[in-house]
Amino acid sequence: MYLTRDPIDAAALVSRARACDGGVCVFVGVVRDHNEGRATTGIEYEAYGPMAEAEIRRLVNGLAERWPQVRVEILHRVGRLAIGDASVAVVATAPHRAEAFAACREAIDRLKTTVPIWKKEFYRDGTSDWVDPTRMHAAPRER
Amino acid sequence: MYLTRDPIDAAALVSRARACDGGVCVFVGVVRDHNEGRATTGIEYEAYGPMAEAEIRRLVNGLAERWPQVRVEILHRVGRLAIGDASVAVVATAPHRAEAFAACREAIDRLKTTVPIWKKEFYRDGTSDWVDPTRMHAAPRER
Amino acid sequence: MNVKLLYFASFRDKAGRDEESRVLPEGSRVRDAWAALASEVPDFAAFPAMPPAAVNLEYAAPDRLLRDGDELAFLPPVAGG
Amino acid sequence: MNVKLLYFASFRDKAGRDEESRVLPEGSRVRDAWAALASEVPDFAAFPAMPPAAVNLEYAAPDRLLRDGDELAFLPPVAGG
Repeated sequence: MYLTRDPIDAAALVSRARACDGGVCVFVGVVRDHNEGRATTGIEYEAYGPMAEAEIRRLVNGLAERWPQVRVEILHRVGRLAIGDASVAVVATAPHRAEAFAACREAIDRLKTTVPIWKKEFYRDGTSDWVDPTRMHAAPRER
Repeated sequence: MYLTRDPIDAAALVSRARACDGGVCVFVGVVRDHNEGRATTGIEYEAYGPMAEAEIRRLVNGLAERWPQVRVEILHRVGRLAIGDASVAVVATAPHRAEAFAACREAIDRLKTTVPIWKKEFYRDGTSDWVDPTRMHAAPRER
Repeated sequence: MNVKLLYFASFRDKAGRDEESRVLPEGSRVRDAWAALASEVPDFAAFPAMPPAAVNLEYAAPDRLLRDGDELAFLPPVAGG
Repeated sequence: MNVKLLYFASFRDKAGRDEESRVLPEGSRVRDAWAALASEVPDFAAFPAMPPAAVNLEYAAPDRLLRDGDELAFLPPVAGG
């Protein structure tokens, strides 16, 4: 299971990873209180659950093929998140640090572009928007 | 203080870092049970303490100049370490992940090449050696 | 044949539904299903191109042949992480 | 003048001491201090080049002038991390 509705305990993930050898590279995404100049009060992640699980599994398998010595764990939160909450954690463990960094970076980069998860931002002015990193579709909508 | 004789609580460092915004990239070095084909039972880190503290401070200040939005924390353990212990933790917090990864990687790379800390490996056969990543000085010594 | 269509995030808002069963002619491809939707939902018609599609939990090309019972979803720009 | 010399790790093992106060002629540079050590410790004499040096907790070039009271250390290859 790569998706969770519960808070991500990044510290616990790091503790577990430390049990194995070499270098551990961890990335944790944290919900910010602003984005592109607008004050935010929280966000909501929605996933196409079964496909997101399958995509992350494919991503992890692809990393294992490319870096056989690296172990990658990924956990992404869905549902409503508050400022300061961890949205995602990637933990890459490897005998050497170059591989740990490379696999961790590749994991988060690919996750952000391929896994069907969507983010709605809630703004201090009471509006909300689905975030569109590609800016390909329609103008920001309000509600 | 960047050096400590006490065990590094990497999980606690991650918890603290999560309080700030954006992305957090963490690197934790873990003592391995082998190196270059030899089974190890533990290691000992020795530092030129006051200079190591000063060098890490210069390193952190250099990163802050290059990436003003990134906050970097570094903690390096000295003394005798067992297999599985964390030898070093670098925590880089930034509004965006690219900077967090870049600063974290730069910090650990520079730490390994400039900070006066030395490592003695203890081998299962009872011998020990000072590790020389440059292989510039003399043959391995035994005792 | 029958295809199960899913809508997520902004596409759900635009379509006003999150799921439907849809009858398509035999031999329909992913792009035909999109054309049918675009003819119904003005917001979709305004898109410059067909968005990424998934069939049975995997990304699928526009010319992918659909079969009875397939689960099909067009995906808004993803923003996880 | 007097300089405080520190030895670490493998250099301490080679020199058989971890610290000493050393008298050097006025005008001595870092490289002169190394030459003096190398003439005493055969292991040091065998080095192909002077190792990195630190004066008063900062890396220092071989031609750095030493002053009375300086803390000088020659540094074995570092291996932190």
